[in-house]
Amino acid sequence: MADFEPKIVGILCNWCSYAGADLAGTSRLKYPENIRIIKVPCSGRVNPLFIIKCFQQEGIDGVLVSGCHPGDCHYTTGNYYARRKFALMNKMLDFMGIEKGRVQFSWVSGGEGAKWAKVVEKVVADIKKLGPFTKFK
Amino acid sequence: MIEDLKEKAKELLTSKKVDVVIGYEAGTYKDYASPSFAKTAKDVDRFVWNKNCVNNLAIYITKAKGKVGIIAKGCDVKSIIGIIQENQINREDVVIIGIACDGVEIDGEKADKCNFCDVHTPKIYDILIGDKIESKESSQDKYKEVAEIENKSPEERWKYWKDTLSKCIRCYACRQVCPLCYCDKCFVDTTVPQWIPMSVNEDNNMMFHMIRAYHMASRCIGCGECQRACPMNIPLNILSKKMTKEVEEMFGYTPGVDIEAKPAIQDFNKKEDPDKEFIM
Amino acid sequence: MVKFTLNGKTVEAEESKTILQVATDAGIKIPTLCYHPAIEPYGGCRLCIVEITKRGRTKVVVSCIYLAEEGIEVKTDTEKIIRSRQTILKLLLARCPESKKLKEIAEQLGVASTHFRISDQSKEKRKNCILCGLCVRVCNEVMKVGAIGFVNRGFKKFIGTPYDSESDACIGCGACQIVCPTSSVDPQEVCEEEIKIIPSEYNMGLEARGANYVPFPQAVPKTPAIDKKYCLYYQSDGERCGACEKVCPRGAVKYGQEDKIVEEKIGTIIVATGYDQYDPIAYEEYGYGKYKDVITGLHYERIVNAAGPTGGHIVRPSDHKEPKKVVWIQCVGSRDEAKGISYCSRFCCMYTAKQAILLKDHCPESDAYVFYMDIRAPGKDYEEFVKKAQEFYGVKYIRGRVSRIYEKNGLLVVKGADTLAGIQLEIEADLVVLASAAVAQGDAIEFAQKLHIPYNADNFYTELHPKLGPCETVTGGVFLAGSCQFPKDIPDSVAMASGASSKAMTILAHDELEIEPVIAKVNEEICSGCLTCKDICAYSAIAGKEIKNRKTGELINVVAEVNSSLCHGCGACTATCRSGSIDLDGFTNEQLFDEIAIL
Amino acid sequence: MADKLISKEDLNTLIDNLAKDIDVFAPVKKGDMYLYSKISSSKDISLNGKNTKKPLKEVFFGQSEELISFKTAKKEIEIIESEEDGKKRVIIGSRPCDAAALPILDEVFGWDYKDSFYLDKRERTTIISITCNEVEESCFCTSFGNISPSSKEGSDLLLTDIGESFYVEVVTDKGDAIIEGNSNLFKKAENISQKDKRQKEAVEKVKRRVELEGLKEKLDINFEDPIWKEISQKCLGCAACTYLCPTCHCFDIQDEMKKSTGKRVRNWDSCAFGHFTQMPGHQPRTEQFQRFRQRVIHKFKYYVDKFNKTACVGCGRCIENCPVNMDITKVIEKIVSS
Amino acid sequence: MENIYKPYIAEIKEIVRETSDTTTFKLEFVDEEVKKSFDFKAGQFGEYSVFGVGECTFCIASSPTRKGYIECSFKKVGKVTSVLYDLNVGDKIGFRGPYGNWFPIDDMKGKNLIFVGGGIGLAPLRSLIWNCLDNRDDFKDITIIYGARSINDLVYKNELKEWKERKDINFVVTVDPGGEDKDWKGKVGFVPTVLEEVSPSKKNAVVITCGPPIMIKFVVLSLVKMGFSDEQIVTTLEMRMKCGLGKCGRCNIGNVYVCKDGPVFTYKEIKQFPAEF
Repeated sequence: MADFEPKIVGILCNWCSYAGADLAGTSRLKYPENIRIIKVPCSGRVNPLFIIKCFQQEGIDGVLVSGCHPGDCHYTTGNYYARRKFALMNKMLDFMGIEKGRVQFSWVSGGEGAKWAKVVEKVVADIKKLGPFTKFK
Repeated sequence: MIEDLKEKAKELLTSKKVDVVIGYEAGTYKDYASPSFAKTAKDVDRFVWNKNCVNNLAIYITKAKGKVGIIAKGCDVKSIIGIIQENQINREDVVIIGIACDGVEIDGEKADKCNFCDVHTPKIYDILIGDKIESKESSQDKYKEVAEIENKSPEERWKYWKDTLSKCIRCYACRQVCPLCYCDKCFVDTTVPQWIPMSVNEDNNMMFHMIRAYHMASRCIGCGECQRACPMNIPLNILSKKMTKEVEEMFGYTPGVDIEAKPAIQDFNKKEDPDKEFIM
Repeated sequence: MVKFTLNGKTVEAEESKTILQVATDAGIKIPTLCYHPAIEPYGGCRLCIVEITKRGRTKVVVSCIYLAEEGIEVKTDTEKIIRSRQTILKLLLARCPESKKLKEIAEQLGVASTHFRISDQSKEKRKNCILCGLCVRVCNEVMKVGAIGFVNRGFKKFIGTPYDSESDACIGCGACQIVCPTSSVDPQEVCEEEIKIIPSEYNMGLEARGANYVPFPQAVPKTPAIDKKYCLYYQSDGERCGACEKVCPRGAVKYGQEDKIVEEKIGTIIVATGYDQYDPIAYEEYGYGKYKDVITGLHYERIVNAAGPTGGHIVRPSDHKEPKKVVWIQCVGSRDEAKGISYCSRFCCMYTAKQAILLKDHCPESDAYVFYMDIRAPGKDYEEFVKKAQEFYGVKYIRGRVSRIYEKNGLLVVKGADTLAGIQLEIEADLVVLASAAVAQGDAIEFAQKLHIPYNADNFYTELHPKLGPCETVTGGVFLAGSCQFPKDIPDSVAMASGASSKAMTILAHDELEIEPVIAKVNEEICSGCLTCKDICAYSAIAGKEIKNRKTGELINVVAEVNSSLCHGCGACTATCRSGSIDLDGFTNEQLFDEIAIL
Repeated sequence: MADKLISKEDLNTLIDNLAKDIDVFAPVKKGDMYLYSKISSSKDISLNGKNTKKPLKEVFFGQSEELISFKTAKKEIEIIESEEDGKKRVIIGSRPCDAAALPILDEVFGWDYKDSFYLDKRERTTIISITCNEVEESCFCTSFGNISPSSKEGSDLLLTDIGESFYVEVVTDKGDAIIEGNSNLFKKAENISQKDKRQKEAVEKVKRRVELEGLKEKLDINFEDPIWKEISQKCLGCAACTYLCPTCHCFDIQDEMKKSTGKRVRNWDSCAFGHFTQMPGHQPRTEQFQRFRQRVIHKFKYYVDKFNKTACVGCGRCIENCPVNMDITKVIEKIVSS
Repeated sequence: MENIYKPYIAEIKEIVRETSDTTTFKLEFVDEEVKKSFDFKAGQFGEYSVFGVGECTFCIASSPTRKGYIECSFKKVGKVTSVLYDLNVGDKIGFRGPYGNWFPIDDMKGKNLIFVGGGIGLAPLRSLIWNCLDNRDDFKDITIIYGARSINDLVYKNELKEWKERKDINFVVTVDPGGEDKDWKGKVGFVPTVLEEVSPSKKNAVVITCGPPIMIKFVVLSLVKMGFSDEQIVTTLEMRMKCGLGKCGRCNIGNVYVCKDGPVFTYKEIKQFPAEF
């Protein structure tokens, strides 16, 4: 599916990943524009139901949730809980048969603009391979 | 065993230690037992105890007012521990009449949970009926069905769950029968925001069951009531067992054991790294 | 307490105090030689004699031993006392004519010379030793080692070790050297092993410091601290020494003190933890650590500092001789990805120019060479300063890298290249100064996590915004100043510090704190009171609230309640709430749903 | 409208012919239960199994039906009429109790405003019921006068298995039309006694009975009676009984949007749920016993008052599927005797 | 058979913000002949829907004598009303109706009418009031007693003024104690107490009341105390309604479907309802 342009929702924690993405922008780094970013105060705020809501949405083919590295959380413990939530959610999605790579998670800190660009490239590439997401539509 | 149980229940009621004792009475369909509420010593005479007392009576604790006595098997006690952990009732308001149970039956054959039960004698109780039964290590693999599905390919898994869950009629018996589903307003009923569309099709059903299993992670003790209550015979145990297995493997936490402990989903451990293989 | 008159003034003192102690406390000077506050008085040198009259009879006593008594009258400088002190001095001068300390005391007491016969100096073991025994007593009584003692009697008496050989008992503590009034003891002669000094960190190890020391002159508060690792009292669990407790006039030394966690409620924090110097050991080709004369910029700074160990004289650390040729090497560590430091440390070029100029000032005929990649002098009059160093002071700037430094007959051969001239060159230098990089403090990460402030890959703390918020951090109330944010020189640090403190003042000036309106709220109708959110909240802003029936007062339900001043708006509680009864203003579930819906 | 006979093979051929041009629904074995589903050939049909898990109402009043769909573009709204395919339908193998439930539902969907979705399907469908050969322990249909394992109420044709062929009794002209259409397959009726014997046997099999006499009068007065609290204590408030009940018809209307197209959907709802009567700021039925009372009184009194039909056919599904074994016959007995 | 769930499409012509959370819409049907042929009676209600969000129930607040448009007032409480609240002029919504029965206007002719309204409860009464005022001479004297929690909770403020000036109406407006401010000229007190103060005569009179359940309870008590008979008291019940067609079972109290057999009931009928509304 070469010409398929996926639409990916990026749920970013405000203090690190959002700042990292902003830094990627200010340092003029190039990364695919398929990602639409939603800002949340902390990766701990991400409720698995948001991921499910993204699935229901027509035209959305993948979800990327990104937060601070464990230990760096602006709210100290937000991403520790998030880490457990994402681990369980990832196993559940896989168990239900949703292809690996549809939902991806990453830790991107405020200073890692370059890593953010690489993460987005990888996610877009994976989802291009997987093709449009027709489940739950 | 049954006389001892009746006598203890009557004694609790007459001494006003509890306002009601919840137990089992003979059912009226097939050989099911059915929950029974004894407010006076006379009501206790209806109580029975046999292989068919499958219901997990802990669900009635979250609805009861005042002091409650409850006849509880080992697995029911695990649910009571969960309920107390989550502040739905204080330990002093519950008088647990523990029963040594060596397995119950559903429609004649041994319930799945009893094959690998580790609490033939309840973990905590105020009164114990019957003599202690040692729990031996079970030979069968608790997560057999889970492994079966895990070995399938994603497409097969998706197809399996799609077909299974398309039978669901959203009657929410699985939710109403579960002792730990005590929310006044479930996420499925909220319209602001509309988490899950109300219409009944396989996609919405899947979403409901996925999130309910996720909400049960590190809380479900595997009493199997949801699968028994489901009119459409959907194997819901597999979902909750999968979550229990993951919580055990990743966070080393088993629910229903320690009243003071916090369920794994509410806790964290700085040193663990369950995220190493899937978070970039 | 006893009362007596001292030089006409009545004074009051405890019975256990000697007249000497009372006099010193009262500010009256009495010369002493064999007395030291930390050691039991011995009354050996008799220099501290005073006149006392007790019940009408006057006599001369040794004030360092004589205890204060009720009603006695003490005079410390009568004619008779001064004359006897002068005689004692003359006798001692005859024994040790060259002792500087004796000459000083003699001058104070008006003794020009001695009429006694000068003893034969040739076979004297220690010319200045007046056999006062302080060293022996400190070694036995205070240090409890007993490595030295009096040997022989009469004229042949001297301080020595058994069989006059190096003693294995001596622990090399140097107490004897400190107490000796005429500084005639060298502990290395006594001690078998080689005595290592306690290197003063502030002076980059160029000088020793005591186990009880003031870290650096500008320390705030400027109070000494005991370094438990080296203090003999602690190392021997209270057996040895304890001198500082005895000596301290205000009794401020309390050995029992333990580290205390002091909790303070404060409004704002300004982080000014500064930087650390990169250890150029990784550059073996420069031989740092192997050759004593290869030093870093900070080393040189201490050498050239007037209050430093060399008193401002520029000398080589190895032989303390003035260097003829000094080579500076720039960017040691900085701008070098291989060493993990990709940034430029900003201030090395300027301090190198300053150090080269100072060298030329102190030793005009010496030569200064600077190996550099590019000179970074971006400040006001900075470029002119470097130009002055090159043209006026004749500092030779060589554009090129140094490949190797090796020692050849006492000199350091610096092999490098001059890319402008396109030639290889070698310089035999007496001293090499490495302008090593500025790196973040060792514990920067742990400290940042304690304050929940972010830091970058090089562990420098991240400011709120590179352009618009340089002195603030993302955490409200925590501000940054100086090199902990990124290496910078003094003008920039001072500017940033004033910026940070004025920002801090804006918070402290108001009596109310302005917080973001992003606060969690509980819908009490559907909350089931499981209080999962209470455990999740990192700021313990959530508590259970009892809802009682207004009339009967009977408890109906327990629900969660958010304390809005504590809530930081992270939203972790909303994600764990199964029934969605707690929501975060500004990021409500519905708002996030709408955001997803329009994608 | 004379009775007929049809051999089992002919019945299969009849099914195959019908399946060619119109939709044929029949009980099909799915896993360990039977469900009404559209069949393409007579092979999938299983006539002599247990009663279906979901009632026949599912075929006429779907759990989620689209009422209208619409397109929104900026300010403009365009309502799209969901046109019915209007195809004829036949149900084969439904049980007399399920068939008897349909006239009860016709009352509520037919009074005053005509619910086109339900009534349109009712017109287009012919119901061929079959006398129950296997009776559940929970069945108590004979307690109602007009319903029994062989009652004709609500069906168009009633088949009774008499060995190798079926005895066909014609009830309505819709049923007759089926026979006209395929008259070659039907033979003249004979050994009527065999049919009556089988039907009598079927009726005897129903063991469970409940005395309805006096129930209506008791319900007229016992609204405030504390007995409701006592008998409904163990009810957990799930909707298994109401969703599987052939005569429960309550529903909820919700809108669902997908980008710019949306639809208004009617989903089954249940008085057992708390949010059923949840008004903004006011909830008349907060306790579980009020909701349980509503289910019983609505079926045995309100429906009788309004449509003078009891909204229960005694199929026993609510007894079978209740997780806590709440038995409606025992509830009625307690009320009558209180 | 036509689809009884299919709404008409109506466009919002005018929006009046009555209070901080109450709004009145003026709606006109987009489809011309629906606009012309649409007729209803005072007291009937409709299902207003925002496409894609859902439907909600409230009465038609305008009078049937005013053709070509309908008005409705609602409070911002739930999912649909919050979205409705944010709509602006020109937006289109759905309307299904008119449903339910209506005020017995015919047998009110020649009688004294007493309107007792509370808060947003004035909306259904307003439809009947304008209907009566448009043919004023069919009725004897008209008394209107209207109260609200506070001044800015009063709805249709300008129409209240108009009713005050009219000579042929005995108009009394009040606010609950504590809801008034210094330049408030109307009465201060709860509606039932004000009703007893005014104490209109019960002879040949009909009382039409609507408001929050708590107010209705006390108003009825006062009326009974003042000797009014149960048939003379008419009210309209605000129940949770979904289909409005007597099918979905939500509004079922006793053997009555409020959406079909109501919402207008006399107190006599209400007395027979079981106590769960």
